Amino acid sequence: MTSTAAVSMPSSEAEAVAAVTAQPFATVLAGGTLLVPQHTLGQVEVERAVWLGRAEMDGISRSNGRMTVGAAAPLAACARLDAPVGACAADVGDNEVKAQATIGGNICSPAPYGDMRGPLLALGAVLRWADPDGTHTGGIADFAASGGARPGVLLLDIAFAVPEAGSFVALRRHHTQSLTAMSVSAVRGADGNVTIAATGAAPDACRLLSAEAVLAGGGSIAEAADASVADADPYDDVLASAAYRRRVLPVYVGRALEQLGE
Amino acid sequence: MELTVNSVARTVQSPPLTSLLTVLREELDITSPKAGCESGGCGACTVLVDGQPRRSCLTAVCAVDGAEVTTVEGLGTPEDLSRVQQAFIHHYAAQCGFCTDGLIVAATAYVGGGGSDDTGDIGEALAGHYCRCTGYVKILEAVAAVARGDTFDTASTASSANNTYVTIAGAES
Amino acid sequence: MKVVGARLPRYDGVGHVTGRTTYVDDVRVPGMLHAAALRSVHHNARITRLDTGAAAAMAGVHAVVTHADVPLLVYGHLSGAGIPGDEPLLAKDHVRYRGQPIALVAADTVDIARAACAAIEVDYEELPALFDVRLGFDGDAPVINDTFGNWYDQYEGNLDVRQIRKGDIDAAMDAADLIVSGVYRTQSVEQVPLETQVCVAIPEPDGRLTIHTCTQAMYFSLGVVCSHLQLPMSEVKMVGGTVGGGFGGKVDTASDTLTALAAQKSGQPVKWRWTREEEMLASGNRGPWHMEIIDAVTSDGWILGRKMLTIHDAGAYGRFSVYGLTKHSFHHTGAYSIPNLHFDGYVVFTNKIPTTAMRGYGVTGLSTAIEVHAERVAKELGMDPYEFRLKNANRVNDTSPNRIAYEDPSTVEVLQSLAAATGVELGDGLRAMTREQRSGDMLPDHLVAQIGSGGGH
Amino acid sequence: MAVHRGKGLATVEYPTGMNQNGDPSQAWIKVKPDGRVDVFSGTADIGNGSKTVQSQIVAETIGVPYDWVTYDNSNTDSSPMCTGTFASRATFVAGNAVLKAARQVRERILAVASRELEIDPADLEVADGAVSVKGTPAKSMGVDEVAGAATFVHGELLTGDGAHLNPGAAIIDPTTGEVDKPPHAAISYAACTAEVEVDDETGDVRVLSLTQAYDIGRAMNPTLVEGQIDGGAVMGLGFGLLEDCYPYYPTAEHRGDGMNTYHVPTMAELPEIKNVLMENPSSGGPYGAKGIGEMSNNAQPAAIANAIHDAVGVWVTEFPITPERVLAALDAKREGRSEPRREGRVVAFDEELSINSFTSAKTWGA
Repeated sequence: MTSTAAVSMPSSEAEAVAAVTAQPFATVLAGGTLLVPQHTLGQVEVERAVWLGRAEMDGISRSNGRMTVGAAAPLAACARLDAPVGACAADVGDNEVKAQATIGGNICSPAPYGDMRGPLLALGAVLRWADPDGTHTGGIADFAASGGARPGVLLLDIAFAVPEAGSFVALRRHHTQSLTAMSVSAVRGADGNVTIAATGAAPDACRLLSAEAVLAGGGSIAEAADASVADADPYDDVLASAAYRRRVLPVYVGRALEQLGE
Repeated sequence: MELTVNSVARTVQSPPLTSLLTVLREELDITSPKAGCESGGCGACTVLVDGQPRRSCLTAVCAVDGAEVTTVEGLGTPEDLSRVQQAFIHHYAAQCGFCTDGLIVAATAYVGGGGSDDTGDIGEALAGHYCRCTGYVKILEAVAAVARGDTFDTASTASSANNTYVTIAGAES
Repeated sequence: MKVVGARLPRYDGVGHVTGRTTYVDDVRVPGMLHAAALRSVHHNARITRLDTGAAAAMAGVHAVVTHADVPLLVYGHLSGAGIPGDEPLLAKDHVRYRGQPIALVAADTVDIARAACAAIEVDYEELPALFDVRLGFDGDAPVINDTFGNWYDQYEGNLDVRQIRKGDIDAAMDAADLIVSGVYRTQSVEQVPLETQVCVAIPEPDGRLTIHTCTQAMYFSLGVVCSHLQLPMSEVKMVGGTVGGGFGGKVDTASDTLTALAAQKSGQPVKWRWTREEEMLASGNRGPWHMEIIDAVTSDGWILGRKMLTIHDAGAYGRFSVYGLTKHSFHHTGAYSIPNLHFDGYVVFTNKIPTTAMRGYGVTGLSTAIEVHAERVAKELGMDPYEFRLKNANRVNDTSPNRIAYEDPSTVEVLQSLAAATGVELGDGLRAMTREQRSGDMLPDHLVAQIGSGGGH
Repeated sequence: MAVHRGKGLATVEYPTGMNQNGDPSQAWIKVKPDGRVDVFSGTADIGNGSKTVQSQIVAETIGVPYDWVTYDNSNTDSSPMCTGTFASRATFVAGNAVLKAARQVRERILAVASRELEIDPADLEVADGAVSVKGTPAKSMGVDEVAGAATFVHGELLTGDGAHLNPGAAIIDPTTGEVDKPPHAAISYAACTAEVEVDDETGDVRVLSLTQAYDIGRAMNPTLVEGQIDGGAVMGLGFGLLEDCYPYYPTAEHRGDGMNTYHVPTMAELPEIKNVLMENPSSGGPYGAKGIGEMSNNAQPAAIANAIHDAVGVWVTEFPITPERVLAALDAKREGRSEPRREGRVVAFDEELSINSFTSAKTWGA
């Protein structure tokens, strides 16, 4: 597609917010790994775009036990973080794609993309985003409830408490480009509580609260794994059937918890 | 926008969201990056952007304004092949040739970055590049040979270590 | 011999590694238009209205090609072999698979061509679709193919089945110690060449057409194009020979013919390059095979006879499927000598993409079925898998299902080589076996009658 | 979790050339005044190396260096008819056409050289671009000189044409399938062992190695043969485990439309591949060649299926062997539902998949 959409190139977060939220609302171009091909193939219309590559929004910093990741941080950089975020980022695409795709772009991409929503949900990550009404903070679900990614909205950064331990396992073909059919992220916080989230077990990333409750009540990994099915709403897609997802979710929950050292 | 493509300064007129692949192929007539999938899935369009391998189909040209872009045409000529190009000939790493340009670009970055001759390392670096012809065996051998520092005779090809030959009884000539 | 047998580099190797090899998408022609296709969104539907007026009137659109523009709409890939054609080049009043082309638009840019496709007005009356070949024979199944019905019915002798009959299958079943049956179902596979289907067609000043093609078979494609366009072969020049991967998927030539029509109609050069999505979802692929095998075996490991039912899922149209099934029937004993045979094979139509050639056409799924079945039989007999295979392996002058004597079979030798390469210890008797004509213990009574006179291949 | 290892075997055979034959290839050759050889053939190179192999056949047959040969398959105006590159026919059938054309060229070179050297052509030979007297190698003239003499002294064109057609086999008897002549140009044979690892909790299968033995006829270029066989092995792995246009076959829902949803093998699942290449020259192929391009993806799927059975004791007979199918089979085994029906002499597997379970319109059985 050779649309003549103008692209502005802000050189700071503030400029980026101003550019995205100005009328007409702009589409955010970060790594471009989804937007550019869609644009080439005429699957998306872009009136105006804002490229984040020079907005200095790709920092990753840690302070007071909290990690803050700029929305434009490439997955290759995120892959160097501890599990579950690092392991999940490492699982997306090949090295060339990882070098280009950003964590913010991933979060904003619809299923079956958007793997990073799983670990971030388990971590209880706080997203910070801007829209014409100002700057907002909230969890993954809050961001989605606000309408999620769309022209005029700019995800700024993602922050989470560095967990005591984290783990990530994925159901995917051992295949470089295969999309992940299902993944389980588990986190043990400083308080010792374990939180678990999955992608691919339901139409969008979800917490596995029943499994968490079993663990909190002193149950075993196996009991927690079995309980996880109650939180699933599996579906058929090109990657796996609903029946298979339901069947192996406990296996992957079990493996994530084993890895966590529960 | 301004690009340096294979050491030549080029001015680009395409709109800013145009993919680098489209700019290279359709505006600048540099046809070695291939439109294998145009979605980042196959690696046939990989080029070097400031020395790093990038999928040109995923890259908006505005994001590389001012950058130095190298395609396989810029790595060597028929008269002066690069070592990776020589290795691909000598180790028979190209069959139909359609994935070859992207692979050579990515392999050049791998070796140039000090990559080892370990097959696992090479596989991890290049695994996003599809080849439907070769089964990858000879591609991995070619890249490992460059990493090892081999020199290459491009007038002949090498057998892989994985092959042995026998002649059926009674058919010796 | 010095050149033959030498490890010479590829003839085109330098071009391949320097980006100089010219594939069809690399051909540059001044004034070239770009094409896009309108394809069916339904698996099975009547087209009740097709209006291209708005699309044709769009700025930048130079030609909209529909069925009405094709001089000979239906031409079969195997028409030269006497098999009737059944597939329209562009759908006329019925679409029989999702992705079936209905129109091709040539425009200044591919974006305009795509927009024009979206502006073509099509009304459908959707019909029930059939996907499972096992249901195709049912009386109440939707009728898939106008020419043949639900399965191909024009084999020699007006049979609706490809048959092999050899020896006496009933006697073999009677004599068997064990009768082992199994069902094997292999899938549809896309060839996935890295180069998608692509064509550049150029109307020349002298009235000829030059067609830059990615076909695996220039002369076959020339014949197909000239038939649809009703032109003598002298009026079309196919330019090609350099293909970015084919694996069987570039023997179909619909892209050449349609691009040529668009070039003729617009009077300008036209390029049509399929997107990866089109290649995956609408190009002909390897067809699924449903195979049921019943082997009659003795407790000491001889295969006395085989009954086999094969149903090939052709998709919506025949293309090469009858050829594929016949080849399949000729090889349905695999690497073994089986003297008593009863084979029935059907080409059944479904509302899926018409299937076409792919590497190992007609045999890949068959080999898969035969060899899993062989392993099962050996296990049921408690017999070593090498011993079972070597014993039944075809040998010089054993005969194939169609009575051709094997000239230089090497099943015995490749198995022995493989055993050696994998550290499998074969017993003395198995190590000493050769492919030579059967005699002694290797020529039991049931195999005597099937020995041929030799001289075949 | 337990990961189980297993090994499986498969043996295959495959014909060279089009089924039922009747697929012609033609070629012609001309020699330039400096002895360089131009070959015109309509055989597409789809990566298989037909340009290379046919050029080798021509160089060998005429007796000139490989780099004297140009090969033009670029268009149908200059090249004669070739049925195409499929059916493993490019080396055997089209190779025979260039072989015959090259033989003619060689005869004409000898005829002109005979006049130049005043020696009977039967006493001459051509090798390495020179015509020499048998037994007296010192007495010779270059093929370039012969070509120059043909052009400028004798007023002749050194040329050759060749065609190859295995006569088409009709199916003589529609009832029995008996044919009147061989329906193939040659047959080749191969065997393969797969070694796999199966995860019994998820059904995930990984192929660790493929070891293969191939009857290759005669290798025109061994490196190219290896390339075909390696590539076929990986394609066979894809067929066995990964690839499916209709993941919910027979329904047509949820199709993979790109590289991340349709699973062509990548380097990530490349097993160790080892090949034994056996020369077993065919009687009709150029220099004993057979076609092995296609058959090279036929043995792996069954070898993998058999290896899975060896590892975990289940048969999966619907392909590809996805983790879902393996796990379903393992569940059936755990629940005692995996045994075939055994009645007397009869052992019936997979009855739930049989057409008998779907319709009474087509009856089928022993």
